[in-house]
Amino acid sequence: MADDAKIPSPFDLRTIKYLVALMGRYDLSEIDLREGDLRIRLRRGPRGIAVQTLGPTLATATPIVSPNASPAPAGAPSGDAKPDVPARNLISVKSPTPGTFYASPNPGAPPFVQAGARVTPTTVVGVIEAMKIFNEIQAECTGVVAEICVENQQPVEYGQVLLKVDPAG
Amino acid sequence: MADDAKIPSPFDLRTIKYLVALMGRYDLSEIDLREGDLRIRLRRGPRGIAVQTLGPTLATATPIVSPNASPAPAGAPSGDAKPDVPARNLISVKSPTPGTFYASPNPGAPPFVQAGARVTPTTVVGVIEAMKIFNEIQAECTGVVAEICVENQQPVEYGQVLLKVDPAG
Amino acid sequence: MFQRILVANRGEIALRVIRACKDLGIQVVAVFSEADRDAPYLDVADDAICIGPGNSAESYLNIPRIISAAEIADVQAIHPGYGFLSENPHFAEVCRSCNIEFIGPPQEAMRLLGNKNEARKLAQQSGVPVVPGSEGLIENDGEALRLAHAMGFPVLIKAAAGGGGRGMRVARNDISLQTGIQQAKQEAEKAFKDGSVYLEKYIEQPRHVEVQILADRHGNTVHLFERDCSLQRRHQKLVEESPAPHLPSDVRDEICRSAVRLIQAASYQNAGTCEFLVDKQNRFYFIEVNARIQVEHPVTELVTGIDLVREQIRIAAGEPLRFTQDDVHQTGSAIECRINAEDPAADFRPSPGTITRWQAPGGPGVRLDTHAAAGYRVPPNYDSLVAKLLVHQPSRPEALACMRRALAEFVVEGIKTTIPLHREIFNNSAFIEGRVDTTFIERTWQKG
Amino acid sequence: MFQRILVANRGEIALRVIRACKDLGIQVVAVFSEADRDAPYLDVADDAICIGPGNSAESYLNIPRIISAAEIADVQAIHPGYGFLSENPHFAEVCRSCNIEFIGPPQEAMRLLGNKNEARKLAQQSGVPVVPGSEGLIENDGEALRLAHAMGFPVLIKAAAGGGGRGMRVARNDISLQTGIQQAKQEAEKAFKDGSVYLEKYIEQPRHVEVQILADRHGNTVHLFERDCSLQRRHQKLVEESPAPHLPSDVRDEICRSAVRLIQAASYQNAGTCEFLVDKQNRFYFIEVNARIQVEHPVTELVTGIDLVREQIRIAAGEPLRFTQDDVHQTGSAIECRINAEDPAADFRPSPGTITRWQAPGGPGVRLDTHAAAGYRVPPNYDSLVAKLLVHQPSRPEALACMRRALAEFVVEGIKTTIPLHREIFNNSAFIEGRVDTTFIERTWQKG
Repeated sequence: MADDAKIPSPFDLRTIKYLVALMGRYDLSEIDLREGDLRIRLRRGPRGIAVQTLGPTLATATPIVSPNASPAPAGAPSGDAKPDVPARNLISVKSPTPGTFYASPNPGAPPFVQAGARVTPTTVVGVIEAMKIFNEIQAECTGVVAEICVENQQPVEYGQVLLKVDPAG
Repeated sequence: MADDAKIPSPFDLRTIKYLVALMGRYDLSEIDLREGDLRIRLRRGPRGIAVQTLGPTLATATPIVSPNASPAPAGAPSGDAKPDVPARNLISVKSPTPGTFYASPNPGAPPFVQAGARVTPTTVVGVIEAMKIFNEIQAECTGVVAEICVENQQPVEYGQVLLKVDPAG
Repeated sequence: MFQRILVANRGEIALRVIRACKDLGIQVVAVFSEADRDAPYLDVADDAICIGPGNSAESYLNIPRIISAAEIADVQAIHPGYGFLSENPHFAEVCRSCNIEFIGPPQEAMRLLGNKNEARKLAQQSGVPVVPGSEGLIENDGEALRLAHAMGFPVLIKAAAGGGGRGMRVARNDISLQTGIQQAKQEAEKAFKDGSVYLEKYIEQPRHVEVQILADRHGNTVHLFERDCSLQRRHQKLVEESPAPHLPSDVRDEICRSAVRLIQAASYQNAGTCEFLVDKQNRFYFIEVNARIQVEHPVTELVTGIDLVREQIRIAAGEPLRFTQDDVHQTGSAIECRINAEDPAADFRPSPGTITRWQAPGGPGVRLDTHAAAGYRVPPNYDSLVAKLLVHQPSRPEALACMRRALAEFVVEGIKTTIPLHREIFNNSAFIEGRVDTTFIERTWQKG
Repeated sequence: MFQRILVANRGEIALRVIRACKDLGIQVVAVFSEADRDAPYLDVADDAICIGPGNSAESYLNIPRIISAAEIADVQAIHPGYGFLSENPHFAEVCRSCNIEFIGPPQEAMRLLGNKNEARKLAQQSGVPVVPGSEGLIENDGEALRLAHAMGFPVLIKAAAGGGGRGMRVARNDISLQTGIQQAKQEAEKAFKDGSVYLEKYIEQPRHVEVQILADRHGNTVHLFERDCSLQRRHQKLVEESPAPHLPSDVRDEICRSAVRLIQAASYQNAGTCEFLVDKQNRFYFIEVNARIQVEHPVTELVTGIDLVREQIRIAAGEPLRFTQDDVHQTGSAIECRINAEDPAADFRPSPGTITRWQAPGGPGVRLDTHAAAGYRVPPNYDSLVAKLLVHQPSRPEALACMRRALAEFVVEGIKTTIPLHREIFNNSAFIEGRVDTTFIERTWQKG
């Protein structure tokens, strides 16, 4: 009943759900909204989606954190949010299919690549499992891995950015 | 059946009905539209609303001419349409109520005023009958009658322009 | 049957009446104030006539202008909708004196039932239970105190000419009674030019149950079952449904039969609604008759399959009802949410303005009555109702799920609406279980 | 019952399935191509997964990607909607082999009925009348000529693997028969990688009447009465209604019983439709079975009050039907207009683009199924259906009036739609009198 005992706020479940969907679909790294004494911040990175609300909506906001989300430490200083808006000079390596991303050839083995690694077009940077079939993902470009954007065994959709390569690196 | 045996045109009944309503509500004097070989022109003035369509829609267009309308002579040269867009320097005398406009005190008698007549604020320019009560309409301005915009015994709505006065005249 | 009808109203109910006329093949003329000049529903009517400026007193409440519009539009009848002039017996009388039928009850019945005291007397004569209270108006404080002690505190002070909760006061002891009566009289004097008040036993946390009636001019009167309108905020209904949850069927039958008796005793015709309070022991008490179509009428249309506005027009045209009480069935469960242009986060402050996005729900079991759309400007001049969202499903749980889905689909931007509040209501366990009363909203949301 | 379902489709039918899941309290996952990325209905789903570019072969027709999406979304069932993979037995088999239930018939029944020759044989074995024609495929011209002379010209040449009128040809004499067969074979070879064709007696100006079936996994099969879909343009349905006008009730009963017999003979489960031709003497002939939900299914939902998509899901989950044939009633009259993004004034050229104004009809008796709204961009990649406008009224004349009103209210700007054509259809006397056949549109509008 506690949830119900409030004036509905502009940040109702749907608002947050919509924002989360937006971030996912447009590959946004952070959304930060304020209205009066209410505030909501959503961040998205290797750790998945983190939802943080301050003010009356906290109770209603939490339940809709998306499956692969982990709540951010409450009141984490906003300095935490390192905006990773794709810089113009980075090349994105995207998933060719929906599936599950694997960072290493087999459990326990070291990852194919890590940030800082040099890649050539044929360098295998990961594997996508779709329908029990493992598809090797090659960099298809030359440069230095600037960032890995997905976690090991994370579900990915078509066109999702797996990692970013700095050709100038 | 003849009406039905046609490809529906962009000027269906609703389009024209909508245009007529627009003219009435915004006091437009003329609308002239062309699309390919189709054309529709609506003019509105003391004679009420005249609808004229050329091309396939003629048959469907005619029925929706508004009650107080009189069809223009088919193919009347567009020169006929004297646009009476209210000039900036004319004062509009409007109806204070829905009702029926009378141009003269009683049938057969000469009209209260005619175009060219000089009026003062207290000059009676017409009568509006509403619920069997006759309300004298006074010019409430000084000048020369530039134009009478409604016909004798024509139904008028609230705010409809009855006549226009040129204060500089 | 009429060939041409004028709708003396605006907004969703004007469109509702226009639709009913179209469905009956009747020409329909709309009237509008300058504030509604751009409303899209005016294009649906066969004709639209401007009757005045935005101020209601100069347009939708201005009898001479509406009658003149009806005369130049050459209509045979006027539908008043709800609000504005719909419950004004004088307007009904003027229409009929101009040989324009008023689509509503006889003015005599309107006058009789419009006076709460007379209506109450009539109910008692018809064997319809009423809330214990003063027989007639309160003359002085001494009488008020005697009565209050007789029926026991708390008591309710009501203005005889009041309505919609205006001029109502609860008194829980002698002092609050005396001050309350004084204030109520002043308020009523100011609001209705009639300061007379009366006393009633105050029913704690009652449910609001009302019965829809149709009566023709040939002596046929039927009820179309009940609506539960307990979900109210400051006496404004938010959610209405039929059937009323947890209402024992024998009580339902008795309430419906009582409503029919009262309507017949008042020689009432056309559509009307008898409102009752139901207490925790399912005892019911007559409150008042609404002598017009009501905002929530579609709830009844969905469960009965009968188009109430079309029936109003048929009755006004002198047609007998084409069905008997036995033909009227209550099928499935229907619920209505009133979507108002108000900001639930700011104490329901009105939120007029231009709608920039309007993503309406639809699909199976969903009905939406609205005059709004993307690009429509909600004028600040009138009440804030912009849409009525209804669902009809075989059972109440299915109706709740369907409404939850429809509310989730409904996206409105540019103005604030009560949609977020409704989303919370339909996830509230007490409401889901049907355990609500007229004080529920205040108790549940106002304290937050 | 399933906890989580994936919808392997797009547009209005994807939204329709999402709504059914929500109404059942089931979580639902949408998939989308990059061309549908901005579609508002994706927000109504609990999750939305991009499966590929706009090109259908790379997304909505791509089995591996849809299955992987289903796996990462962790769903227990997939609803295929109509079109795309809905009638692909291989897809159904793959789903089930991955322990994901395909919400549709068994693949065996799909294969059996998907082959027109097999379906025809089965119909004959079940005592269901079929159009006189070649028993099996045409081997050579000599055989074709013998058959044609036996049944009498005109005859219809059909591709065994065809559908929706593709690979169909009328032959009225020996020469057109021989050339027609040659062309039909080439066309079919190209379109379906199967050049086999067969012959049928050509029924002049027939009506298209189809019967809706529901069959559960426990041997219960019921029909939900018929739909008349005679109003077609180039074999694409424009208007559908139930009941079929002027169909004698004994013929209606016999058609419905025949459909049930055939479905049972095919060991069919879930929702399906048996299509028939009805000639001027009300003789009926089985044509084919559509082994999926159909675009026009809401017509049946309105007259029977049964939610077909919810029933599909319940059946796929193994639940028995909760009603028998005797519980299914055909109440009132329902009509559907398909609103396509096409320009009727320009030979129905597709008219994709951004919708700038969307004034939707509503009110009593109106149902609108659409994924569109003001601001929505109709992508050029897919079929042009943007809305299904339905009415349900006590009688056909009332339904016609209500549809006329709804079409008059419906304003769409930014794209061209078939709304103006529908307005003309509902003012056409032959249609109003229910005197139409599958050639009506071409005969009435194509000559103009």
